[in-house]
Amino acid sequence: MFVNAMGLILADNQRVKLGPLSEPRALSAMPFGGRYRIIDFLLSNMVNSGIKRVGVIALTRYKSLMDHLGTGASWDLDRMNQGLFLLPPYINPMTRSSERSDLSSIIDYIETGSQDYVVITDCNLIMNTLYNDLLDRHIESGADITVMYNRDALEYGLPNISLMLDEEERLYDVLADSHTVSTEFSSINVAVVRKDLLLSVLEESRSRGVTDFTFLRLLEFYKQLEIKGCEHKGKVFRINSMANYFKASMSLFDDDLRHQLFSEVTPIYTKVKNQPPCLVEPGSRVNNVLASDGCIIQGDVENCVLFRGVTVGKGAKLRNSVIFQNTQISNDADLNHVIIDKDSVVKMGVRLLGHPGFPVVIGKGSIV
Amino acid sequence: MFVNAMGLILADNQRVKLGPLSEPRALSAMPFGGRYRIIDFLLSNMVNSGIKRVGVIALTRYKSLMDHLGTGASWDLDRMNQGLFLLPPYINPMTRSSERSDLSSIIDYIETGSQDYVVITDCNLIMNTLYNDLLDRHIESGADITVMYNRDALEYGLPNISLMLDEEERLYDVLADSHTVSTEFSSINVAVVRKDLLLSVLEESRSRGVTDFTFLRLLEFYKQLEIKGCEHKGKVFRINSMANYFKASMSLFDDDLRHQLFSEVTPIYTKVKNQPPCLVEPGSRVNNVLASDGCIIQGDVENCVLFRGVTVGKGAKLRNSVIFQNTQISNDADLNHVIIDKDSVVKMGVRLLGHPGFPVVIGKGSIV
Amino acid sequence: MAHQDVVALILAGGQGSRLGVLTEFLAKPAVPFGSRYRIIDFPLSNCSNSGIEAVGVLTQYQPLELNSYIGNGHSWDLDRNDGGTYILPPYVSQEGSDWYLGTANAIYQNIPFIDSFSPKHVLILSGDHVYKMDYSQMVRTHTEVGADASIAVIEVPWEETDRFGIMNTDENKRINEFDEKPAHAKSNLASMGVYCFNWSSLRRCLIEDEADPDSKNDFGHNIIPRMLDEGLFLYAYTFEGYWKDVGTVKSLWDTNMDVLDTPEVLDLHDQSWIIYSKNPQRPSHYFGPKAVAERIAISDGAEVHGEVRHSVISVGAKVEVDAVVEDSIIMPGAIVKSGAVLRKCIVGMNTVIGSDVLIAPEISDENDFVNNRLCEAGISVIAQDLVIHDGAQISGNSMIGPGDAVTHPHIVSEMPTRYSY
Amino acid sequence: MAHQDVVALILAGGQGSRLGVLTEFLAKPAVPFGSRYRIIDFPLSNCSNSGIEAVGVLTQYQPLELNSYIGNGHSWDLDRNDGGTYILPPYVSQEGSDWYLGTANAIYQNIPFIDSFSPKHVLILSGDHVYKMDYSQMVRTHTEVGADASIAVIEVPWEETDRFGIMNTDENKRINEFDEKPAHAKSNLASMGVYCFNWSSLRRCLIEDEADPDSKNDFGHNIIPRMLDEGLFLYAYTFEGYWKDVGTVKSLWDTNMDVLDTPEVLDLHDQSWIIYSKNPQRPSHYFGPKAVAERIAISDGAEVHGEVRHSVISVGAKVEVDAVVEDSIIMPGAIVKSGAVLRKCIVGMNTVIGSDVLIAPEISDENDFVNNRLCEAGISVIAQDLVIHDGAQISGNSMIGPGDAVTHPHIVSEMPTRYSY
Repeated sequence: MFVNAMGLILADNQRVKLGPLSEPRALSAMPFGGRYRIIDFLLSNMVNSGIKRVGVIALTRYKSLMDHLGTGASWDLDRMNQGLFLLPPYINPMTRSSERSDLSSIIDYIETGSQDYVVITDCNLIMNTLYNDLLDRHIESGADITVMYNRDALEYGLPNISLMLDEEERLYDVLADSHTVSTEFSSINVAVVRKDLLLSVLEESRSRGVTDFTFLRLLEFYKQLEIKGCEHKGKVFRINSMANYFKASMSLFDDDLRHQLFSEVTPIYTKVKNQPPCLVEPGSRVNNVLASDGCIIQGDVENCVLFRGVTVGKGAKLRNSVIFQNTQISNDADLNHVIIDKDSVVKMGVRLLGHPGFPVVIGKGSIV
Repeated sequence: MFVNAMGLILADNQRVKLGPLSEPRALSAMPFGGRYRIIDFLLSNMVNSGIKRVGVIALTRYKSLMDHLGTGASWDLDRMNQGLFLLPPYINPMTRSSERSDLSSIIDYIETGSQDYVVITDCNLIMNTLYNDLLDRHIESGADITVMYNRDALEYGLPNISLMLDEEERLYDVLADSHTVSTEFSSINVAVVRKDLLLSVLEESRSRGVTDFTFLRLLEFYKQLEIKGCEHKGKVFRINSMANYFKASMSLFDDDLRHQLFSEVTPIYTKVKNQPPCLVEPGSRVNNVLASDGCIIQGDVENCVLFRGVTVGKGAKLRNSVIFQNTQISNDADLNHVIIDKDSVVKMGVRLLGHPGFPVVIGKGSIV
Repeated sequence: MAHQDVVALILAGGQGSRLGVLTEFLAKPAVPFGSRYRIIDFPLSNCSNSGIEAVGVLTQYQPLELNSYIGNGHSWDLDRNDGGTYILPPYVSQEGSDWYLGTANAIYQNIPFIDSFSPKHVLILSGDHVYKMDYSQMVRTHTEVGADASIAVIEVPWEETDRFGIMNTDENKRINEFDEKPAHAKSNLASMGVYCFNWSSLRRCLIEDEADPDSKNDFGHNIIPRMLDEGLFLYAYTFEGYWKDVGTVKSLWDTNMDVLDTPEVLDLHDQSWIIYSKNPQRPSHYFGPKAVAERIAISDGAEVHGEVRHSVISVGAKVEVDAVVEDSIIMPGAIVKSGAVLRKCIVGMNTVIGSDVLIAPEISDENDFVNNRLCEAGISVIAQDLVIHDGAQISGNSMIGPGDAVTHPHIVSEMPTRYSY
Repeated sequence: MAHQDVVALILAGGQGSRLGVLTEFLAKPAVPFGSRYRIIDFPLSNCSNSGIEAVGVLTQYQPLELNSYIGNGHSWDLDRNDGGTYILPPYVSQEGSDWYLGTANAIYQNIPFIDSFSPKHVLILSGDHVYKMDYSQMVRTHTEVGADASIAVIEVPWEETDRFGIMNTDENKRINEFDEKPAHAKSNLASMGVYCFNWSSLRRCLIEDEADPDSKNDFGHNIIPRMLDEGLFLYAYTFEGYWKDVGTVKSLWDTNMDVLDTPEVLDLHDQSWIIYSKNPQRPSHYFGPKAVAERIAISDGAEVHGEVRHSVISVGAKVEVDAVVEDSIIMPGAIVKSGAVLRKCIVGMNTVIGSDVLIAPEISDENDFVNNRLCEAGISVIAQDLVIHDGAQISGNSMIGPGDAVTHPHIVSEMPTRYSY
């Protein structure tokens, strides 16, 4: 009944830029799908796999992440001995600057866990899966590290990792953000590694003056260690650009995909909010709309994701847009291909028109 | 049934030095009295007063504090909308150094609270009291800030605040660490202030480039604001030196004082640990001993405080000493006036001899 | 146990027989309401918002789902270390065992529980009313006027006074008479079933009442008249605001429709008085490409592909393409299949309405399911965990329960599980 | 409700009449043990450490203190969102109301609760045994051997086999016979009262057993023999380690003394299998300037000023100066006043032993309190919440309860509160 693994989530990735949406929050705290944040998928996959001890490395911009995670109760991780561990950077008491020993807090977290394996995930993966097969495969194969991959075509120039695997799925080269070479194996940044091996790798890195820990750095150990791939079949969204974020949001209107991503068997958990039911008033139109509790809809909405507490005024027309929490779209506004961050106001009659590849993005708390 | 106040705990004070004991932890995380840490007193006083929202400002050395506080469940502060807020420093994502905007996180915490008053306490106070009278007095008097004081004689040269109060208890001067002037009014660093006033004071400080918030800085507003004193009668220990820490520990053998400090009506809450009962073996002697769960005592112990999981071997002789959690005192060791931090080992037959004013202090994890 | 000034007891044990099949396997306070709530969310949230931290829920009838729903009280922020929520069922002691015989007997049996908090005041609440009320304000007023007991009252229309327990008071709101459902009322102040007692007075009255073999051990019938006879000071605490007893099919339907028609009155958006509920972990609700939605309330996990008008669609409910739902309440997890038409229908949890089923008041040929005793105004009720087979036509005022799966298996069948938790 | 592979049910409803006055106001599983525990801490901690996250506690007799102690399960890390601890009292349904009649009937009445988790396996546990056991290992073995039911057994001395339910097995540990307290045992494998069932098999047997009017609805008497008759595969899962039934005064005393005499056997220091308990918020325990302590176990909040030898001093208990306590169990909050001498005495919670009281086996003049039916070996038992007046002398094998406060008010009186929570 126990899974012999602890989890480690790399909660931010400085290399992924989502414009004004990234400013107030770590990448894993990005809202997605009406009521979630990306980290909800990362945490739920772990919890659903039976992992009961999860460390979240949050080096910067961790305020909104802390607020969201709270005691961990929403993921059933408010546990006595296990549970959720937020790993902030160590601060030097004298200089008041980060001690550049981010590795220390990771090492500390891993050392004190009783499990023999560590499941590490990067911060930008939207998928609904269990890690039990990966873990079993890893233990059977005897590899040092096992990394998930699929055969999605990766776009040039975006933060991605391509894997060069031999016919036994053994890693022999890693290509980051490849501009030129394309491989058929694309990393899904989830890996399993034995606790003691990870510790020795981290200790060695620290002693050589390395200060940070990224997924790429882990895979680059392929020279010294046996790293194997493990193919994953389900749908994965890698959120590594604004266009990909927008595309992933718009794909939620597909019934099959949505039901797969929000399976009732392996639910995606998120922070509980107590909003009243959504009210749809007469005179409104709602087609292909994912809406959330607390919304009040009076306008004409199509192909949109509305987060909790969004209001859409009379005569407003929304198309192909994503509206974050508590944003107010006033009467007669007209939006198409727009992403608006939370607590914003779009005033009466305002028109905003973006393009599928280049949505208009409005930052948090804006008044337009 | 609601108390219209939120709490704010300044969890560390860089000016108080407790030698090797301060190295691994913020001052408020100092162990005290066999199973507590100082912050347990600060939190319990607030919770027992009915305060349900407490912010803890932890700028440095906050790892052990985070571990101790956990979800806040031990203080019944694992609440949905209220509860415990650990306020870490903001980190600039680019420079990886603290943004020197500690005030921002405090301002943020206070702004989002619904209560009209803030009870602020410093980190080094050991007492068992309720703040309700202080709060009532503050509201009745109409003062801007009300600060607790008593008439304890303060020692020269230690981090202390002396207050100059007129006959209406109005503050007209503040003396920090006074070497020369002695006053009859000694600050107990607990104050009440209206939320909006505190916010405007903090905003003003921030705009003038001030980066940190201390109790002294608050009292120095006496020039612009009406600050009043409110006398407190119960026993207070101000932990501002090693000698005072040791003296406070040794005073726990007084029945009246101990029962006052650990009142059953207003209990001091602490983190739950599941240690078995203490076993006292034949051949041991225990007189004036405060011992804790998980201890195994086989030696001769007098005037000592033993934290959880301490073992005292056969023939060992302990006098006037404080032994932190899970430390092992081997057979035939002989200690007098000693403080030993957690997870240490005193080997067979070792002798350590300190002086009441200068106890021998052994750091965490030592092997002696 | 830590001292608590106020202990609240919620009476949640009644069978709610006027709701018929809706409460066949469910205590009334666990009945879903307003798309994402259960009725008991209202008294529990009121307690939480009023700062009351010791809440006993007295259960007896079909408590499993209610107990599971309440759990450790976490959803209402009532999972406290020295208090929180307590489920209080009947129990066996050395003196013997007794089921709860009346509301007063239920409290009597739990005197030791209440004593353990040494409270000054005890609040007695009903588990089946929809309202937002600050009990702490009531306790404050109770203390200020120096009453022995306070009874919350609300002004009702004079023509409805014969449906309520009416309190006759003097000019200082001191109650001098209690009229149960009077034909000719002297006042229009109706008891809301919300009582605040000094625990010492109530404790004594409960013990005396228990010793009286003629007593029905009921608050309204026995305890309040006993206190009046003794000359105790009973104060009528006037409540102004929305308050509805949802004890009948008609009132349950009306109160749900109020959420749609006058959302500003109950005001579920009020951030200063949040009504908490156990949040299901379901995705945002979804409106399909052909959905039509007009004046509806809808919650997490629901999907609408058909046409929905003036209806309450609960958590995880689904309305398929070409289905029409009007003036109806679709409870959590229920499914309305394509082509079905529902009007004035309450569909229980997880029930499946087959394709092309027609349930509406205007269907004139009265069939076997009509139950004019419990259903009125054309409202039909389908119990939870049933399947209504494709193409069935059912007239208004019908009530269909699991028993009908035996007698009419060609129209109704029962689903394997009866418990949704 | 979320799926759980294994649901554990702890039978905690029994009266424990062989413990006499100790369980007059307390269910047996709530009896204090080993200075800081209650008996139910052992099955609950075993569940928590075994990774079982859905635990139902079946209560019936005097459940208030037990319910309060268990609370939301937080102390055992069993306050989970989709599981955790559930208190399961008897309840009323539309078919009527029934108290739990036997252990099997208690589970039968909770079939809907168990169904709601769709478990593969159900563990049936007793609430009154002291032991550390990894149930997950038992479930794994049960699955591997392909059994329908597994019964945990422990080897007992052959001379004691007539006190136990004995399992006769073939060489593969398949049970072919169940002997309840046999005069001439064929095996020394005694049932520990720990069962693992395939839920589908157990569910069917419970329903069949319930329909049998001659059945006592008991696991040992009816369910196990029924399964054997049907030819189901019942596996004897051998447990090695410390296991004690604490159902009598003597065994309760013995088991407590084991904590002192052989601490390494039960090993409460084992960090890999922590026995959790509800932690009182009390200061460290204190030994006064004249204290004498030899071979004792002591916990938070206790104070020893007198002489204590070979005794268990529980949370918050006090032994005053010049008092002598030997071979005794002082339960939480009890006070032994100065000059009192206690030998082989179990003192209930919050009871006050007055100054110069003498209770010891060697007191020869047998007085009215002697109860040789429940007490043996000179052990005396004083109930909770009593006061033994100064100077009283009480002989060994005595049992003093609240009833004696009525008949012997000059020796015993009752304290105002009876519930400690």
